[in-house]
Amino acid sequence: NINQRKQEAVQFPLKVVEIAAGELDPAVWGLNFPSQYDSFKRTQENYGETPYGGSEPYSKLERYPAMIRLWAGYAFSKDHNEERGHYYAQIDQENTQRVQIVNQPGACINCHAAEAPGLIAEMGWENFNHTPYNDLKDQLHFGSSCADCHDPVTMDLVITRPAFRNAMEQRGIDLSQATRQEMRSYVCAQCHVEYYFLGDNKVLTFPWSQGLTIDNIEAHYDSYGFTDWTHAETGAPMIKIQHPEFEMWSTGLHARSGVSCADCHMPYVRAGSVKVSDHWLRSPLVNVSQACQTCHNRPEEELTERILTIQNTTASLLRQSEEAILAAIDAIVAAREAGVTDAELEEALLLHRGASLRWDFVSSENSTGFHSPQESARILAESINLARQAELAAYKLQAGK
Amino acid sequence: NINQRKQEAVQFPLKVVEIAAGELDPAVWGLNFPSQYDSFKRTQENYGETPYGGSEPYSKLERYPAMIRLWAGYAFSKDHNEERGHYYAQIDQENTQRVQIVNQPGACINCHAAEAPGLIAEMGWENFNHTPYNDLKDQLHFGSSCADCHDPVTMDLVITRPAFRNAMEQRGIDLSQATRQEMRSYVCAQCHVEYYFLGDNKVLTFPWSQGLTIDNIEAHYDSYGFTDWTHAETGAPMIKIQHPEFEMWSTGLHARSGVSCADCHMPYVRAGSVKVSDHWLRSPLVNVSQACQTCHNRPEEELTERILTIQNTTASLLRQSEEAILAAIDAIVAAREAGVTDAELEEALLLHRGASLRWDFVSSENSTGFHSPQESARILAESINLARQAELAAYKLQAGK
Amino acid sequence: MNQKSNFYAVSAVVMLGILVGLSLFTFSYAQGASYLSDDPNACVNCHVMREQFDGWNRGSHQAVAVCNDCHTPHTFPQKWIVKGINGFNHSWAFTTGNFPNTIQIKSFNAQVAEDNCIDCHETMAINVHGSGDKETLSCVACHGNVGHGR
Ligand code: HEC
Ligand code: HEC
Ligand code: HEC
Ligand code: HEC
Ligand code: HEC
Ligand code: HEC
Ligand code: HEC
Ligand code: HEC
Ligand code: HEC
Ligand code: HEC
Ligand code: HEC
Ligand code: HEC
Ligand code: HEC
Ligand code: HEC
Ligand SMILES: [Ca+2]
Ligand SMILES: [Ca+2]
Repeated sequence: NINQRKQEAVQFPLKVVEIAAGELDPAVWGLNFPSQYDSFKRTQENYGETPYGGSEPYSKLERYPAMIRLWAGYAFSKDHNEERGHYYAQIDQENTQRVQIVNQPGACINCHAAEAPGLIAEMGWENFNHTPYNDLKDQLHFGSSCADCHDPVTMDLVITRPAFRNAMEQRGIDLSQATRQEMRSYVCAQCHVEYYFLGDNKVLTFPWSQGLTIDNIEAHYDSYGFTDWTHAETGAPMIKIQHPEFEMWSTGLHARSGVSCADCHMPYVRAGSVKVSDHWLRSPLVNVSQACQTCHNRPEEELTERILTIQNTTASLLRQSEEAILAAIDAIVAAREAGVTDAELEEALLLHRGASLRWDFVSSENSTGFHSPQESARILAESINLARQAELAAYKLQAGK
Repeated sequence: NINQRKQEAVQFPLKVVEIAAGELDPAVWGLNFPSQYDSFKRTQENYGETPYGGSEPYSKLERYPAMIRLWAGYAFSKDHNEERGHYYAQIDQENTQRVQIVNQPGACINCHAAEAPGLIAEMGWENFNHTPYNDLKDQLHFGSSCADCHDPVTMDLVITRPAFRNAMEQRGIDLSQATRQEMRSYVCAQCHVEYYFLGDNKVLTFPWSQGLTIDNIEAHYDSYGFTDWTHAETGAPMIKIQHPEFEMWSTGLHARSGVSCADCHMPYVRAGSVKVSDHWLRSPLVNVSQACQTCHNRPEEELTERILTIQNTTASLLRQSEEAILAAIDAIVAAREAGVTDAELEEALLLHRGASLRWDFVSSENSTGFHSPQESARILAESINLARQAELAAYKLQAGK
Repeated sequence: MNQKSNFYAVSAVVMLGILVGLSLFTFSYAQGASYLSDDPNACVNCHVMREQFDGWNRGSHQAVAVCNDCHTPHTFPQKWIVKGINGFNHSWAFTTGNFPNTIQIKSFNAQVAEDNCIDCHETMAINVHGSGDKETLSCVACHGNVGHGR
């Protein structure tokens, strides 16, 4: 046994096949890297729910019915589930009503299929983005693949998605100078970020021109009056935020202390006598000993309790923020019914927009506050403040009629 | 030389005098413990301002003028300064207008004079508390003294103030079982806590019957409709919160990780060949290397930046909360002017009370959020929510007239 | 103290038997003999100790204390008994692979380490551990990084 382990250590990595440049099939890569492949495959497993996350794809709309009204008029209000393992990246996208009730662009594919870089090379960046999703979907077979993150020859981490490269370039960050530790978060930032489709070509873009905080992102959108949709009840010009894990994390103490996504979501595990990165990306709550104890020498229960304390606090503020925004929506609707005009309502509608995008930034961020506890609470405080002001503004207009 | 140092250590403590049971003079204790005494005396020094703390006793009312209206009708709105070192505990109390424009009870003395335990033994607990401050103040000569925290024979940490003992007893906590590490916070919790004067005897009491969070404290006061004062503008039944450092700290991660007040405010320093506790209690911001670096192996600038990031976020929410409460006050005043009755305003007034005591809990806590960053933000979010609801309720009543 | 020496006495007997058994398997292959030396290289024979070894090499104690200065008692025969217990435990754990991914020090060994801090730093730290029966503050609570960092 020990003998075998000693050998394992020396022979690693063990090259069985040459991996071709366009190879997408994880099973082929897995011939050379069986233990990474074994754990990678486990993203298919349902390890159940955690209090706010986990891999059970329950309906978020059923659990938090406020969302239906908060997103009224947008496809998210019809279908939105808790996300699960990378294995499902393409499957879940193909099956969501969001690609059925709306004619989505190819831009959607960027983060949900290993074929994206190949298609982009073939079709050109803009063309790929604006071609309808439905025209391309039959070409998608692998959801997540090794090729998303790795160079097939060196196995180094690489950026394969243009949107992230473009966004970082705009911020003046030279990705070729990125350290290895930075790359351990940057590969995730190709997908786990807020995005929008810019212009008629639906070009996938990250709203980072002013920085990564929610205030910066709002300023980016405001700078040219961008709107994702018009709220069905109030008529406000809305912004939808999706999975800003990278942005939220970057405001937190772990990021400032140099702790990467992979440190917690892909901790080293022993495979025989070598340490390998756990490619079963999942909630650290079901994996506290590996994900946290390397750095925090505390009992598992205590670390679990730390996560839950932060999340429960965030969740209580999320509920308060939802309540406040719903009250604002009611007040705006009532004002309209009382004859208040669109022009008069302008301020209230902008307040509604600001409150909602802040709530969404925390709500759609998948750690329920953990990635940046104080910042999440701050954002929700401001969301509540704006929502209540929207309510008041609408009420004053109504009373004036 | 080495030999001599070893002896120094072995002979420790070096007893020059026997310290009598009632000895209050630090200079006498200092004969036995010269290095602790030397640092203790430095609490007299003005080391200047930190962004939100420090030892410059500037007027808080001038720096944050909102406080004048937030506390309207209460003595705090006339005089309240940034606090400074323990040396000034008795001096600053004697000189504040708060003991001049109001006839304060002896209860005030509990935390501001070393004579308190002696006077209590002499006069009895209730009698001491309700006797006017002015009748007793001539007997006070030492502000802070070694005897506040230490047993003169064993030098062990001891609880010398009944209010803390009573409060802990009520919570079912047996102080005789406290660990040494717990005592390193408990001695501070004799004074750095929210308090009120209960009943006609003005008995100094800590509102902890339901627990230590702001929600628990509010529930305690609400359970029997306690009121510190009536707001001069709105007529709301108000609660004033003072220095809840211990309560705030106990909701934070440092407390949960077993880090005590003394760890940061009295870190070990070298004195010759032994390390002693630094008795110059002050802002850790001017002492980051000793106060933080032993546990957090990071550059000083980075640790300073961590503190300031937390504090700046808290401060921005404090300002938003103040703005919201002022708006509520304006709306209530306007409603009254429009003829809304006290009975009709009841809900608005209770919302004003709830918003104000939450703001005060964070504002009067002297770490500007550092002792518990997420909790501070949560509390301010709720303060803002309640304040805006008070504003709305008052506005609705006014519009109804 | 009394309880401790009792423990050592009982352990001494038990260890005698175990040490004999030990030499029959893994122990010798994993260069168990070097386990009995004070050479830190003996510890990295098991690559699972690599992180600590690297940390120690970069740490503040590299020049002044080897692994065993912290991880075995400074007195005879306690030193050899603890070496025996841990030598057995580590070999056993390593052979069976039955140990946590992130190795956590057990309270027994944590106490051994803390006693050693005091042994070397008694003078400096007199106020931390105090004299007589005063409760000692945990050195590691503030100095968690000294051995090999985390
Ligand atoms: C910038 C990368 C990116 C783009 C572009 C993107 N997604 Fe996703 N998508 C993600 C990530 C990351 C997750 C997992 C996190 C989450 O669900 O919040 C996800 C999750 C999902 C899920 C599962 C969770 C749910 O909401 O039910 C669906 C379905 C989905 N996306 C559909 C789409 C559709 C449709 C589009 C185009 C309109 C799209 N995605 C565009 C990155 C992206
Ligand atoms: C190419 C796009 C892409 C990249 C790169 C990517 N992700 Fe994802 N990730 C997704 C999508 C899409 C989902 C949601 C799948 C679903 O629900 O169908 C997801 C889901 C997850 C989940 C949720 C798992 C669960 O059980 O709920 C975690 C955790 C996660 N990713 C972490 C990471 C980390 C860490 C990295 C970088 C090391 C990373 N991801 C890189 C697209 C990506
Ligand atoms: C210090 C540890 C840590 C770091 C660093 C970290 N995360 Fe997380 N992450 C967590 C925890 C804890 C949760 C909460 C899991 C839950 O609620 O079950 C979480 C949740 C998530 C989820 C949702 C998982 C689920 O259960 O559905 C995703 C996706 C995610 N993180 C992605 C990222 C990305 C991308 C980064 C880097 C930009 C990152 N994380 C950095 C600890 C971390
Ligand atoms: C979502 C991104 C992502 C995907 C997909 C992914 N990896 Fe990785 N992989 C990483 C990260 C991050 C590391 C750590 C790299 C580092 O530390 O420099 C890593 C490390 C590795 C390593 C180096 C040894 C180790 O374990 O740290 C190998 C080999 C590897 N991956 C193989 C694979 C194979 C095979 C697949 C597909 C079956 C795959 N990876 C899929 C992100 C990914
Ligand atoms: C690679 C190292 C590393 C990993 C892995 C890690 N942490 Fe941390 N964590 C840190 C550092 C460094 C800090 C900053 C405080 C400090 O310097 O001690 C920190 C701070 C924290 C904080 C307080 C700051 C905040 O953001 O609230 C919590 C809570 C925490 N960690 C919990 C966890 C949990 C739970 C996990 C696992 C899911 C985890 N950490 C994983 C290194 C790590
Ligand atoms: C982890 C370190 C830490 C712990 C533990 C801690 N504090 Fe603090 N404390 C700070 C920092 C940092 C500040 C902010 C100083 C500033 O703003 O200048 C502060 C501020 C203060 C202040 C105001 C100082 C000033 O500058 O005016 C007081 C009073 C105080 N703390 C008392 C306590 C008490 C009592 C406890 C225990 C119940 C405690 N602290 C626990 C770090 C700590
Ligand atoms: C439970 C203990 C306690 C009691 C009772 C108490 N104080 Fe204090 N006092 C403190 C502490 C601790 C500080 C330093 C922290 C701060 O200023 O917030 C302080 C600070 C002060 C200051 C300096 C800062 C300022 O506000 O200008 C004055 C003056 C003062 N107290 C007056 C009084 C008066 C008058 C009373 C009685 C009405 C009183 N104190 C009762 C504990 C107490
Ligand atoms: C007997 C009451 C009492 C006790 C016990 C007490 N304090 Fe204080 N503390 C005060 C008072 C009163 C002040 C304000 C003095 C002033 O401003 O005149 C103060 C001020 C402070 C300050 C502010 C110093 C500055 O420069 O602004 C710090 C920090 C502090 N105390 C920490 C502690 C810690 C830590 C402990 C326990 C080890 C403790 N205190 C125990 C009453 C007490
Ligand atoms: C505000 C509370 C407070 C006051 C006032 C105070 N001490 Fe202390 N003292 C402490 C704390 C806390 C410790 C640490 C005790 C421990 O670790 O068990 C300590 C420790 C000591 C020790 C033990 C050795 C050391 O340095 O850790 C001596 C001796 C001592 N103090 C002397 C004095 C003398 C002399 C005075 C007056 C000049 C004084 N103390 C005033 C709180 C105080
Ligand atoms: C006696 C040890 C100790 C001291 C002294 C100490 N800390 Fe900590 N600190 C911790 C521990 C333990 C944690 C929890 C995270 C962890 O487990 O690494 C923590 C967490 C933190 C966090 C994140 C949690 C939060 O509450 O925001 C910050 C920020 C922090 N420390 C800064 C400081 C600063 C600044 C100082 C000095 C004023 C300081 N610490 C003093 C041990 C200490
Ligand atoms: C035979 C391989 C091997 C050798 C040689 C080895 N160790 Fe270990 N050690 C391990 C394993 C495996 C564990 C994990 C045991 C567990 O957690 O159950 C461990 C755990 C530890 C622990 C913490 C766990 C505990 O029991 O408290 C310490 C401390 C330690 N080793 C120190 C040393 C020192 C010092 C040396 C050199 C004198 C050494 N080790 C040599 C394999 C080894
Ligand atoms: C200066 C003292 C010191 C030295 C030298 C030292 N250690 Fe440690 N070691 C400790 C302490 C203290 C702990 C407990 C750490 C904790 O509780 O955070 C520990 C813990 C461990 C652990 C358990 C893992 C953990 O962090 O809990 C292992 C394994 C270990 N040491 C191995 C070694 C090896 C191998 C060497 C030599 C290369 C070594 N130590 C040198 C003091 C030391
Ligand atoms: C074999 C003797 C020995 C042991 C055991 C030992 N030390 Fe040391 N330690 C030293 C020597 C020698 C120095 C360097 C000279 C000095 O500054 O006293 C030192 C330096 C230090 C320093 C100052 C340097 C630094 O890292 O900040 C600290 C703190 C320290 N030791 C703590 C500890 C703790 C805690 C333990 C137990 C976990 C421990 N020591 C175990 C001998 C030892
Ligand atoms: C409450 C926190 C705390 C605890 C507990 C603690 N220390 Fe320290 N120690 C410190 C601080 C802070 C310093 C830095 C003092 C300085 O150098 O000014 C220090 C310094 C030291 C030094 C180095 C002094 C020098 O500058 O060379 C040694 C050695 C040391 N400690 C040993 C120990 C030992 C042994 C224990 C346990 C018996 C211990 N410490 C417990 C906080 C602590
Ligand atoms: Ca999930
Ligand atoms: Ca001060």
